[in-house]
Amino acid sequence: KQMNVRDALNSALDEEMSADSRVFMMGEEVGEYQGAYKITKGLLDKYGPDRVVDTPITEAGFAGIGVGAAYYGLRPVVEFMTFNFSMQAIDHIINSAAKMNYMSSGEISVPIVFRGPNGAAAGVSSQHSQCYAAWFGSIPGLKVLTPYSSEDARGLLKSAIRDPDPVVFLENELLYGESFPITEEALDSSFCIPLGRAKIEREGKDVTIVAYSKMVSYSLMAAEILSKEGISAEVINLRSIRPLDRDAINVSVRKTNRLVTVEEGFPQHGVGAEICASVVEESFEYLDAPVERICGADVPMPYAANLERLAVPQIDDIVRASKRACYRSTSGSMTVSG
Amino acid sequence: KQMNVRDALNSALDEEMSADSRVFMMGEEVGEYQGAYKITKGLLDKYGPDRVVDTPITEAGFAGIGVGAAYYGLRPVVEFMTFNFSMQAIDHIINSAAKMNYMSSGEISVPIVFRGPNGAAAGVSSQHSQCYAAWFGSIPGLKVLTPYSSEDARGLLKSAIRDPDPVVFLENELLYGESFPITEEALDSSFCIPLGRAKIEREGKDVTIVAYSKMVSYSLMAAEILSKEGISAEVINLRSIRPLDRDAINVSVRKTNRLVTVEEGFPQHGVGAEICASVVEESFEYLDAPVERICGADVPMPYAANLERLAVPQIDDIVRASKRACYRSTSGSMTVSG
Amino acid sequence: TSTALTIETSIPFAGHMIDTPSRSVSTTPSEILTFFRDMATMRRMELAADSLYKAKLIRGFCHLYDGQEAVSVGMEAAITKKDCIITAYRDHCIYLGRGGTMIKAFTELMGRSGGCSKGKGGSMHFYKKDSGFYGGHGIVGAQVPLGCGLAFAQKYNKEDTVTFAMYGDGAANQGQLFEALNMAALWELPAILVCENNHYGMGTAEWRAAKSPAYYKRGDYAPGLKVDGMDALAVKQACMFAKEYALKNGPIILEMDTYRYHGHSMSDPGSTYRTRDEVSGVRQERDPIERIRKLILTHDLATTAELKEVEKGIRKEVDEAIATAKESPMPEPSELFSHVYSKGYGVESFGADRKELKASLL
Amino acid sequence: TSTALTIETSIPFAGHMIDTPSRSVSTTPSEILTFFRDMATMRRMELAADSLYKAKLIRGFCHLYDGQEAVSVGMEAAITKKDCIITAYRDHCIYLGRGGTMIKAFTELMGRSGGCSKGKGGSMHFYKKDSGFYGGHGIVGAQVPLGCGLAFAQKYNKEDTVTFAMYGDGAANQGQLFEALNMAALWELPAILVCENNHYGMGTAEWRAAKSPAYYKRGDYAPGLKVDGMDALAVKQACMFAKEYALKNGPIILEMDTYRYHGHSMSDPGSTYRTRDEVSGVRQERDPIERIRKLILTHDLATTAELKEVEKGIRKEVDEAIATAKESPMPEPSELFSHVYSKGYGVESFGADRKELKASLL
Ligand SMILES: Cc1ncc(C[n+]2csc(CCOP(=O)(O)OP(=O)(O)O)c2C)c(N)n1
Ligand SMILES: Cc1ncc(C[n+]2csc(CCOP(=O)(O)OP(=O)(O)O)c2C)c(N)n1
Ligand SMILES: [Mg+2]
Ligand SMILES: [Mg+2]
Repeated sequence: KQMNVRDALNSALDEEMSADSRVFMMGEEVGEYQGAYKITKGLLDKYGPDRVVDTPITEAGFAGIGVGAAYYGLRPVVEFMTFNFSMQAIDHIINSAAKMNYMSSGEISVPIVFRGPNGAAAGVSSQHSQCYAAWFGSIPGLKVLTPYSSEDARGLLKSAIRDPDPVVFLENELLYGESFPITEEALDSSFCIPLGRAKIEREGKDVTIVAYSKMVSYSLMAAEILSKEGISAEVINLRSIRPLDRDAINVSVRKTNRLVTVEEGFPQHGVGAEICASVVEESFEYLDAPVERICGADVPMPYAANLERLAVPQIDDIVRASKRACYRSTSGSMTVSG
Repeated sequence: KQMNVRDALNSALDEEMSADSRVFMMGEEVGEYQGAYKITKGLLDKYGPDRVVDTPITEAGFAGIGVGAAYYGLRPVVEFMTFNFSMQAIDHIINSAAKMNYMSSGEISVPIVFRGPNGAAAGVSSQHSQCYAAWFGSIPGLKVLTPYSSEDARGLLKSAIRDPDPVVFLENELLYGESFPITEEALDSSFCIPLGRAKIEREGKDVTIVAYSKMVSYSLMAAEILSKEGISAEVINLRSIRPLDRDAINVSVRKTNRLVTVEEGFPQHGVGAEICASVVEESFEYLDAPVERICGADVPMPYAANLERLAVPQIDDIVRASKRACYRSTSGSMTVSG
Repeated sequence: TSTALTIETSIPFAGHMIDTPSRSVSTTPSEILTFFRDMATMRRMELAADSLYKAKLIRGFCHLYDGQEAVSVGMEAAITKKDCIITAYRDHCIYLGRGGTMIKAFTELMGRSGGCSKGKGGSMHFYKKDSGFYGGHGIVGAQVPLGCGLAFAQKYNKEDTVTFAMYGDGAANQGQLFEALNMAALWELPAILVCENNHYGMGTAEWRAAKSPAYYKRGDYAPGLKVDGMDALAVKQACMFAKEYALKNGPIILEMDTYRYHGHSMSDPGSTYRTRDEVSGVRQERDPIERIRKLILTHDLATTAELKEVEKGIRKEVDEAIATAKESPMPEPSELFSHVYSKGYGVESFGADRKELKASLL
Repeated sequence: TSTALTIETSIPFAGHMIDTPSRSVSTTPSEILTFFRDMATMRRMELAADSLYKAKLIRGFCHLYDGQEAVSVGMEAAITKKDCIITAYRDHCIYLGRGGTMIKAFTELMGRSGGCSKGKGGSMHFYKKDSGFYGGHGIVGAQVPLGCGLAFAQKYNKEDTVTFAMYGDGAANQGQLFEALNMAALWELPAILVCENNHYGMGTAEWRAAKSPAYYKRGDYAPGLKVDGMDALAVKQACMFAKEYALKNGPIILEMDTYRYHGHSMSDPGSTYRTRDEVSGVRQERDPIERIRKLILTHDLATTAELKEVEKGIRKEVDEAIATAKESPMPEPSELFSHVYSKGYGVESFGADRKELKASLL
């Protein structure tokens, strides 16, 4: 059986709203318009305007309102049309939500989910293409999830909504329409994926490729190519950026002795850097080659199609880096002056 | 001759305002109140209210106004009373300032400085203690500076104001009153420190300690203690988080073969992680021990003095980590359940 | 002492887009005596905090409420603990008004484990959820959307309760207030925006920060009321009125004309941007406690000596609370890691040196 | 054709805290003919962009301006290129109005190196600094403080020029507008806030997003004017009036009552939240181009045939511009790294695989 990510998210929202009357949706165009990307399709009809709340374009305000409602015990699911706009509300996500349980020593918890598409889409230029995984992932008090498949989308979103802490749920617009096989188990309304556990999407023994979100699919395709060249790559889908499943990563690297990280976000202080540090800290003696980072280019996202392609990781990049990690020869590098 | 950091910053502002009439200051309490931390003392009297502009407590608005003025060719220096409040304005720093030169292909540059105290002060709890070095340092289009000494403060701030690109200038409240020796050269009104170059504060051969801002002083004190135990530590003051002086770090590590990073910010996706990744990428074969990260604890900042002390790096932590890097025995570790 | 009394407010309310409530406030002798006791307690607590700060027993930022006490007690007299209050960092007395104890307040201020936030919040972060107090927020303006969120939840749950979201004249210019007010009005949330206009945001006089310092008129579509915030009875009247209005119609703004005697926080002498005469003038003519004292004496509800006795008792209570607070131990080191999450799933958290100190969060 | 003409606007201005300008607008035949030509060019350009998008030659978000042309041409008729304009993502025609060429516009839309942002900005990020056009901003509301910053600089430099900061009815609820307006008013900045009220923010009707959709009254202390934004002459009159006012007194709000024919962006059919009748009603009764055509014919400034000829010429120009644009090459790969900084000091920047591709930024 197949399901696309959009339907997976939609069904997860639907089930959690039906199971718990404290759960409500708010955001721009989530109601009458059925969602800018149709993730909330049908929910207004089913649950009415009290529980599917269309907001004005005032992110700071409605994120704050969502957090306040969570203080009181409701379970808001706040949609950002894209996470680029979450910057207008980021003070509430960090200072009002993430830090509250700690600074009140548990008096006030904040069961809220912030969700929406994150990172690069296609042709939307620099202000609409940023990946926030590393930023949010650095904040104690937040949980940060990055679904890849439809199973991830369902299981992680349902867990996020049931979780008593603030969760940042980073979707990917380019995955919404992608179909994935889905099990009966994953379709059950009780299906939840535990937070903070990575998933091994493909087992291998020569090199570990760690990725999240759309880059998992690129990594799997790279692994396929590598297998034809006799390299057996293990592909880890992080699922969760925070908590980061350091154990799963280190166990894999201790087996393969080689590590490639893949992410679409900016490189400096990125998820790849953290994974590298974690492996150096915990498994230094197992590493047979330098860790390879594949990241978004260190530039704002350009509009032109050819430049945009250069600005995000391609399958070739992952293949090349994996080969380097395995000390297979690759073509020479290129340095330009900008 | 001695000068404290407050006077160093104040004199740098004064000189740049006097040298270039396009330079102006804006922020909360920068004028009549002489600055919440008195960094702008005397400037209103000297340059008048057109150039030293007191704003309402509306960070998003005045940061946007500052960026717009920079588009037009002025050279605003925008003070955040502390960088915690920059989150209200972060969309303008990232989307309106950092990305503008790129997305306009050079048509509109943004010569602006955002400055103010960053990171932990004393006893101000979790909403007022965050370090933003890693966040801003991840953004292409920004330059991010972290002065430590009075010389740094003068030279980097003057360079920042003269720079044609947006600069985030992260000061430290606890250093404002610290006095440092200062050279005649550094007191000259032409004194500038080139951006993107780290400074070796102390030479050594056994281990490289990389730090920025207040942690440089802790690292120097740690190096002093280590030297008594026969370990010669090289201390690098980053000065700039972006551009990061990867060369200086790697050159040092290739000499010492050991690396300890020190920062007050949150650990995950932090500056230490990036430095670790950079050294693993460029100098893997030179590393004789796992890279050691000393960071702010992975928790919101607690208020209680004893917990606060545990939440930020102490000199002992740096000493211990350095010894570990040198394979000297240290006491056992502790794991608790929270 | 439960005979009803009617007292006239000395200053009329000013209304924006709404008829003002009556200046005749119904009260009782016991209510007025309670006002006196509560305000005097708050005053004394804040002055003691000042001393503790100077003795370095309180650290960091510390914002005192003396001068503004009538706002808290008047508001509390109008509402119940099922209504919610949220405020900024100037929160000690709001916490007290909500039923918090002085002991827990002082203990928190000293960063001890017995504090209302177990020592982790400090001066700016007091909470008492069981009586509807949601803090205690350090970021100027943030508490207003948060408060509208509480009101959203009250309405969502179909409770007949309201939220009072308090903010300063400086905060009044924050964009997020306008965003929140617009949504509160669109959705008819039972939110009362209480602007405590003490006329300065730190060192900035209201007119230097706001083109229109008539804060009760700030929402062009939401009604507002200007209230003598130094008169607890006026505050009570306005809050009763506002609660009733908000339950029926949605948000309303109350501008409380008040004054802070202390500097903005302990690092501000509070004397560079205003004259000593201004401060002493307010103390002499508008002090909220002295006003109630006079009322009590005029109406023979107690004697001067009896009131002195009350004050003496309060001083003793304060001293005892401080002594008790001082006995509270510092938090256990393991508390560094507690409450990062309310459910940590056994994930790891790290100290500064992760190889020395880490924790498994449950 | 330079004989002065006076034309009455069909709808009166509505004023908030200000006397409205006269409904009699001075113009000339040549100005009116230029309006026709400019608006028809804009219309044609946007329709061509629609086709290019459907042919997949334009990618990503693409927001079209057809229906709103009178705002740009009326505004330009009132001001000079030393005045500044800043707007949001719906910027193609504003760019054209500022003197940008269709060739550079189409080239940018196709992401080629000859585009006004050399292919790096795309539809939402057009600029033309030499004639005072500062973009082209994708984040709703951001351009308003930015525009006030331009006005700040104009005043700082003691230039007698102003900035028009344009935003939508959806954007009008953003808090940063209120923050910027307050500062603009405090500092008397020559800023004109132009709300292009096309009655929908994406799929949300104005009244569902704003408690008070009277956007010209939104600043309780700043004056405002409501203008028929489908009438280029009314827009011109209002902008002349506003410029004069702003130079003397500071900010003023102009609400332009206008309409977008297309959906919000190319992914929005624009038909789920409004009726077809509504759209065709506006087209028939208020279309800004047809209004001017009628004016020209009524005043015998040109014949129907001559206007058709003009339109034919425009179609040819548009086709030629597209053909030229298509010839522009994609940016060089090295452009990936150019302009990250305007001064890079030789620092490194990295491609996706830093060991394969990096650059030294100068
Ligand atoms: C967003 C933000 N900016 C700046 C500050 C620093 N700050 C704390 S209180 C304050 C003044 C607030 O004045 P007002 O709102 O009038 O409240 P009052 O202190 O008078 O009660 C400032 C500027 C902050 N905490 N948050
Ligand atoms: C802060 C932010 N939130 C959301 C969006 C997504 N978005 C882009 S345009 C738009 C609607 C804006 O409507 P309006 O201001 O009326 O302008 P119009 O499109 O009608 O010209 C939305 C919600 C955005 N770009 N920025
Ligand atoms: Mg105040
Ligand atoms: Mg609109």
